[in-house]
Amino acid sequence: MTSVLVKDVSLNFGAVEVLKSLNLDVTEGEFIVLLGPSGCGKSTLLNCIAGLLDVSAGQIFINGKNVTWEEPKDRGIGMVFQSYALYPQMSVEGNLSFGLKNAGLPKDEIARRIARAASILQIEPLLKRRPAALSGGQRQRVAIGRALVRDVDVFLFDEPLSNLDAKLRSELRVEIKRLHQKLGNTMIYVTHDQIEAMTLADRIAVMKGGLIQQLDAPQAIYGKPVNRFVAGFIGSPGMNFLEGRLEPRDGQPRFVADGLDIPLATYAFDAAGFRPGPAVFGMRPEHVGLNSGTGWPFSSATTVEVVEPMGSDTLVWARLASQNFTVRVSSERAPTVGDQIVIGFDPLRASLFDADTGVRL
Amino acid sequence: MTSVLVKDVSLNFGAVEVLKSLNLDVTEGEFIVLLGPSGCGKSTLLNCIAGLLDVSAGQIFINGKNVTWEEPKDRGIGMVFQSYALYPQMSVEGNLSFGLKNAGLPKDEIARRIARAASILQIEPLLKRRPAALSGGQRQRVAIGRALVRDVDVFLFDEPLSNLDAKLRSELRVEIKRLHQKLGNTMIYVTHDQIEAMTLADRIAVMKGGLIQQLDAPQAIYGKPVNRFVAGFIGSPGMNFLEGRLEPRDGQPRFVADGLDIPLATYAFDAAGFRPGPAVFGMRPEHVGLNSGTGWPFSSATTVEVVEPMGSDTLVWARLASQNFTVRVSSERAPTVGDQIVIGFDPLRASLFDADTGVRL
Amino acid sequence: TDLEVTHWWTSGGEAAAVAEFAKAFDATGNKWVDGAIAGSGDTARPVMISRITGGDPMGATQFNHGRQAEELVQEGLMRDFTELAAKENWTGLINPPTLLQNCTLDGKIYCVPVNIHSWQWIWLSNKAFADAGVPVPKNWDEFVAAGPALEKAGKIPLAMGKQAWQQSGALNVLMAAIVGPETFLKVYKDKSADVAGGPEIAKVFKAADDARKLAAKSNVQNWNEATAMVIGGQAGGQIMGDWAQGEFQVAGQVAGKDYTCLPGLGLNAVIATGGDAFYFPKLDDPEKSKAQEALASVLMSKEAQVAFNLKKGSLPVRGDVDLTTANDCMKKGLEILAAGKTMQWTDELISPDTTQQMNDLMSEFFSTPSLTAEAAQARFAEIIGAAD
Amino acid sequence: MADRTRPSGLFKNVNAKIASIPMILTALCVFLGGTLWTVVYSFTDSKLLPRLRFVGLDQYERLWSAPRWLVSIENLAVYGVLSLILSLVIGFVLAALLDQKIRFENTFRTIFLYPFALSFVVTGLVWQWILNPQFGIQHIVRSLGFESFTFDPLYNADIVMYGILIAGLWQGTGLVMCLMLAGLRGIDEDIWKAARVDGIPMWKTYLFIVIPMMRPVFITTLVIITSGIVKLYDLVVAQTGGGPGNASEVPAKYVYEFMFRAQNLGQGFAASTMMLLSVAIIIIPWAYLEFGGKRRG
Amino acid sequence: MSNSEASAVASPAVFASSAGVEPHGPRPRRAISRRNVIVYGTLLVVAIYYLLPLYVMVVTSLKGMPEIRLGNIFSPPVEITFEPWVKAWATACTGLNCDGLSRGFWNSVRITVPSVIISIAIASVNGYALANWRFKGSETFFAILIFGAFIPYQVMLYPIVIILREIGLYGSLWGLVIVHCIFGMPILTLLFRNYFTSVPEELFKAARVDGAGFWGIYLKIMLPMSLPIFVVALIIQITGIWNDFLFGVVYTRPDTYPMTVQLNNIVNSVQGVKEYNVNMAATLLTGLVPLVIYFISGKLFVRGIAAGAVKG
Ligand SMILES: Nc1ncnc2c1ncn2[C@@H]1O[C@H](COP(=O)(O)OP(=O)(O)OP(=O)(O)O)[C@@H](O)[C@H]1O
Ligand SMILES: Nc1ncnc2c1ncn2[C@@H]1O[C@H](COP(=O)(O)OP(=O)(O)OP(=O)(O)O)[C@@H](O)[C@H]1O
Ligand SMILES: [Mg+2]
Ligand SMILES: [Mg+2]
Repeated sequence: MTSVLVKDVSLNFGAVEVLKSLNLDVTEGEFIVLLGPSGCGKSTLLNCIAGLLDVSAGQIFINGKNVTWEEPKDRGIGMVFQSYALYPQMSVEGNLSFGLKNAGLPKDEIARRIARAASILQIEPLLKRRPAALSGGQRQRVAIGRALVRDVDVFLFDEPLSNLDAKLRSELRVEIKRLHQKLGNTMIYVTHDQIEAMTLADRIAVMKGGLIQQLDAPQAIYGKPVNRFVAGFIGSPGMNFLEGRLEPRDGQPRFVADGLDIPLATYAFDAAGFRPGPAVFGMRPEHVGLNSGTGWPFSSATTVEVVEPMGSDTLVWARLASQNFTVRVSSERAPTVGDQIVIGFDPLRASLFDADTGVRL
Repeated sequence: MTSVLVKDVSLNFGAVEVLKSLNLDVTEGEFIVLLGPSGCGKSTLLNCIAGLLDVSAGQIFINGKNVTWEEPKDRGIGMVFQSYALYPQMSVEGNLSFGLKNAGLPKDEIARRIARAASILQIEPLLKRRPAALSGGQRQRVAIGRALVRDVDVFLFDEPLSNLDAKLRSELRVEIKRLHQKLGNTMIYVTHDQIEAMTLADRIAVMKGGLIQQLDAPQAIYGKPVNRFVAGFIGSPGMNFLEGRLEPRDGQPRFVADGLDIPLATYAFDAAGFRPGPAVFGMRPEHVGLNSGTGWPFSSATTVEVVEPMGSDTLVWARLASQNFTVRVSSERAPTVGDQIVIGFDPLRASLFDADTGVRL
Repeated sequence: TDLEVTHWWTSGGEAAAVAEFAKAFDATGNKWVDGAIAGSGDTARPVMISRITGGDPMGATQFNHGRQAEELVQEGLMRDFTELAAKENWTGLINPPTLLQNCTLDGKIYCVPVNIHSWQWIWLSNKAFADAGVPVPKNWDEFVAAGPALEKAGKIPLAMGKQAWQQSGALNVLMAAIVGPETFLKVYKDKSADVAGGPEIAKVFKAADDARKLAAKSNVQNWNEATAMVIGGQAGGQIMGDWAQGEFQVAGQVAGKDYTCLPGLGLNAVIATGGDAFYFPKLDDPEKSKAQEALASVLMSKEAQVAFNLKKGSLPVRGDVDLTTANDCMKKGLEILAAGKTMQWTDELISPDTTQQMNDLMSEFFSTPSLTAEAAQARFAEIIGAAD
Repeated sequence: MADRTRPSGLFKNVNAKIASIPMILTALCVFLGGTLWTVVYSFTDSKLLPRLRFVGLDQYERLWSAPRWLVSIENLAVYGVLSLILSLVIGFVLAALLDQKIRFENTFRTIFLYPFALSFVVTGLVWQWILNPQFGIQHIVRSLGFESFTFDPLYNADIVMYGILIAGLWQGTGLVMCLMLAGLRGIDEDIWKAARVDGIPMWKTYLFIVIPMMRPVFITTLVIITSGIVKLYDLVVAQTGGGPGNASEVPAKYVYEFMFRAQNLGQGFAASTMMLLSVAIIIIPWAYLEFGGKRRG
Repeated sequence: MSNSEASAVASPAVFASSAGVEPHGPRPRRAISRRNVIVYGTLLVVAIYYLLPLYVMVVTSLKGMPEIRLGNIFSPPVEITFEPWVKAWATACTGLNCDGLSRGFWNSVRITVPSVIISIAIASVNGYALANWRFKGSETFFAILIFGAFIPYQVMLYPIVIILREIGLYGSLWGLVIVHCIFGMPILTLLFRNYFTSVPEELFKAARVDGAGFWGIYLKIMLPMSLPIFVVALIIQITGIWNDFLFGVVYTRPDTYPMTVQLNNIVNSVQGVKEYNVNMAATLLTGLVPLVIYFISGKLFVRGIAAGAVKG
């Protein structure tokens, strides 16, 4: 069943069109992540759903009810902000109860809900403290608690973990995931951290310039990006791109560029099939093999330029057709700078894009 | 040859002792990364080396010269700041030349140096622009350029990439690495991002509470952390820790905890050797195998609790001896939540720490 | 009934004088609520006018009778006392009759004149002249001639406050004294720019130029500070109205012995019949209206007139009061008054706007030695030409 | 599904609008209405009471041929320029000195700021007295043996505006210093460090780096100082009363005196209109820069 | 590293350093360095300039008249007398009223307290609405308001007389309170608007999601966290209103004259010789309230300005 439906929503700030007739359909209980570079309109979209911004056109439905003109508090949503946005002069308890008191709930019901949220988030010992006396992670938990006590169907998160350090981030990430599994609410989660997006989402909506570029399961987005932007945005280290041309040779589709000739027999072209012309060849660093010698449909010799050890893996920078090319290898088998290496991959794993439009071929 | 020598340096802010008789010896041309949690004194140490803070005790030598009382400009250092600290109302060229003009260098020398720095950093087209008209990455490059033109032996970087987004950060990281390879200067680099530390450093100094915990090559720090703090701080996702006891059994050292019994025959104890008692067992998620069935000195069955796909890899959360335990597997072989799995590893790869002091055993 | 009375009589002699009115009024069973506003009429009038036009009028207020309250009367904001005047026969009592005329508009009487002030006096310090070894002058020309001697003795020949009204007042006094009332009226009543720019008035500006030089070292602001210099013998004399006499009295000085006064600067003994009057804004409260009438009667009463004017140093508006207790100078004034040698003064003749322009001009003239008498006169003629 | 229609614009945000009623009334009735009213009546020959008898530009012609008005304008210009420059310079220098991590910072700051607590009337009285040649500085210096020493700014038409300036600066620079100090504290510490590493001397860092960075603070300060300068009145009245002669007359005083003392409202309104006009010339470009561009919320 | 190694590392240049000892520990600082002399010297000289008038006022107010006439204004009193203070407070005359400043003091209190409270209440709500609840035209009203900050008060005197007359508040205390609110509004609104704009917007959004309305957010969220700016507003308003002369004299009647008007009356009612000592005592008495407030809360003032006033 549809939980949140965003229908043809546009939003302008003065002359600037931030959202451009955007559509989004979120199923009940789904965890949707809005992912995109800074300024693409993620927060704006979330604020529209929350009712904190008035849409310029279009409609928003939550649980089948048209809430386009409703006040935020009447939409059945809870929201968690990047800066926590805790009320600094209230205790944690005050923060949690503020909304409930505003709604005029009876005292015991408020107490019950706070107790439940506090136990879920394990913040019982903190209830009497002020936000200033909490660590970053604790604050974020309280902020989540504030959404939790509202007993709503839809949770909205606006980069809830951006202000935390890497370690805390990964811990809280798992907690949010667990929370979702436990509560089963619909969650819409904004981030520009793709690891967060990949790990949390049922479906990811990759946004750019006020439009959703691709809305799909994480693996689909990772494996079959619909365009060059999505391909480049997802994955760290980023996908390798080689500029060149598609050409038929020996009756076979091939990708050629400055001394490079990659057979594309195994590549799955889209409906329109193979069309010769300028194209971009994309390959993830982790799908490239090193010195394995045989078995690759394509391989090529080159020199190591930079080596970046990253703990368990190491990133090797080399050049292919005079363009940068990175390979991710296990740290145990990492070459050193200046080594001659052979790299190889299976074009089955590649992504080909139109050189002009960037659309996947 | 020693390039920078920090000798018994202490620094107090009022009653707070931020650096505690700290020693650091940096070889010429070395790339040292100071890594540590926020507030551990990294910036303070860097500022002491630069001469921006007066030490409370101890001495600092640069290229063999005692510079403890010298002005920053006379120490032969260049510094790059997290906030870039560009002079906002001057053009890029102005930013680069301001210091040189003040030093009274002749015009043509200034022009030569700027041209060289600009070409190294590829900022020639930006020279006439103001910082406000530059992107974050370009600003950071100019900030580096400002240090570069000073033609110094030692470069100091204070979290130069923290304000950039992930993508830019990884790009500039490589550029800094290339720069170091090209120039061969001594570089001291502060960060709290361990990926940056691992990829850039010749040696990493892990700091905590004003003291250097471990100073070693990245792989050594990653593989053989000297204490639990270092072990937990390095690596993402973090190392798994299991609390338990060391016990001799069947004449063999073993680690036991709540239904768990790990043989430690292959583990390399430190000089003091095996001592029974409470201990913490650490194992990196990427050194754990999944369902491989055989060949592991230790294996155990458990249930998948959370699955976090992260692109090429997936993080699997399970429980071992009622404690959280994560395993990193290739995404292709990832189980789903609720699956019964068998996990195994080689204790050779483990790190054992004293339960009280946290020191490596 | 409490009745608030606003005025700007705050200097020593003035306050003592106004206290007499208050006493007399309180004796009728009402209460005089004093609303003194310090500074001068220039500070106080805006406040009074704002309060009247702002709808929060006081019970009674001082104005210089003449044109200052003209528009307020025209707007119907002021109470008319024609009845009371008829009952108490003011027309018969008030001397000279021009005083009451100034209070009359369209045949109705709107104010109660309380005193006659004449500007045309010079007050001389006998001590200063004794110190300088010259006889006390008998007229303006002698005074000018004695200037160098005074200066040599370390005195300031002419004390003059630096407020514009004092400076333009001095000019008018010089004019009335040097060219006589007729020409004076040609200038101010007929507003003849030709006369104002003519050779007669040129003499006046020449005299003003003298005064400017004599007063060059006088560094005080307020008129009574200047008077204090005369009283103390640091200055030779001061051109100031008869209210200055109050200061001499407060200081315990005796006319003729310690100081000398020359009406009309000793040249032309005429007295202007300017002065102060009380106006009564229309009030809604009948109680207060009654109190207003009581106050008007008190102001006109013989006893109050005597007591007030003795302290104030001005002349009473009633011709029938006996001022045997008056001092030398006052007697001189009374004599002139009795001889009918009166004239109208600028308050009655020109609008405050023109007065302001004149003040500006004279204040510039007195502080700018480079502004010649001729140039100043030309501008004076312009102002007169444009006056309404 | 009951589709709600878009609520009417008037009732959106209705609480905010209600709460803003005092502001709206003030803005419209007092400031805008009062201004328009003043402008309209400046074309009449209103005397003691306002009346609508239009006389065209007569009042303005008279205004611009009145020597006193010209002097007033000139005085305000002199005072304004000097006071603007000096209070910015002094305020900044003091702030920079206080920013040197000195001891007794609080004490010094309080000393520089306290005159701001005193009214212009008080300021004027005190300085009138200190500058009085008979008692004040001149007297003291002379009694020390320098018989020919003259320092009587309030009694010398040529320099009287400087005498007023001394008092004005005494009263106002404390606030400027405060604003500057707040601005200095807002400068990124790294900028200072970068300049030190670059070997740039302190004064050059201030001049070429810090001051340009404090542009917004300077603008705010400028607005505050300027709005004070335009209103200059009490100080002059208390200190010199416009004298000697009319050497220290200022426009606000001209307005006041013609409106109330000379009972020539028309003339006063014409002068007011000229003042408003000059204010508008200063403020509109500024308001455009400050509030025109950025939006939020 | 041992000591011998350390000295091996140290270059000869170090030994040649002027002090003869090898630099270690904090850089040596002389207490009387050129920098300190310049900094403290300048500050001291300027401080004297700033303190001089206060000193003169205090000293003069403690002298008797004869001493004033003879001595110079800077010399300390030979014989300290509190007579002038007593006189200024209790017996100095204006016209017939001889009760000094005491009456004016209470009038000032009665004027200042409601004016300050009401003007700050209104302006803070305005600033809040402008920062967080913009509506069509709100910026325009604000622009007009700011324009109002520049209008010389004299220009507005007459229109306000008319407005107050029309609403029937002329001459009453409340009329004056309204006038103070009106003229305090531009600068206070600017202050509050800037401050509330700097409060994180997310806080405001969170409160809206929590169902708090315009007033709820203002009272429960914004007010409790705006102490610094309230202090600034309070100081500005108290000093401004307490020191006001023009409105006080124009919009009140003698029995409600504020202290400044009485001060003017006392100082300008020259009865014979100017009593400088009484004048100074009166001046000090009048300035006492704002002065005390400054001395007490000067630190908060600077902090508040940094928090709200300087940001655009
Ligand atoms: N109040 C506003 N007025 C004008 N433009 C705005 C406003 N708020 C946002 N924008 C613009 O709308 C665009 C989208 O902003 P939004 O905050 O939604 O981006 P975002 O995707 O959340 O970015 P980030 O990751 O940095 O939070 C940006 O270009 C921004 O400049
Ligand atoms: N000027 C100062 N006065 C007092 N304490 C200070 C000052 N500067 C830093 N500290 C304290 O010194 C400690 C170390 O600060 P430092 O800036 O060196 O940390 P850091 O390791 O750089 O942290 P981060 O990663 O957050 O930059 C902190 O606890 C900080 O609170
Ligand atoms: Mg955002
Ligand atoms: Mg730091």
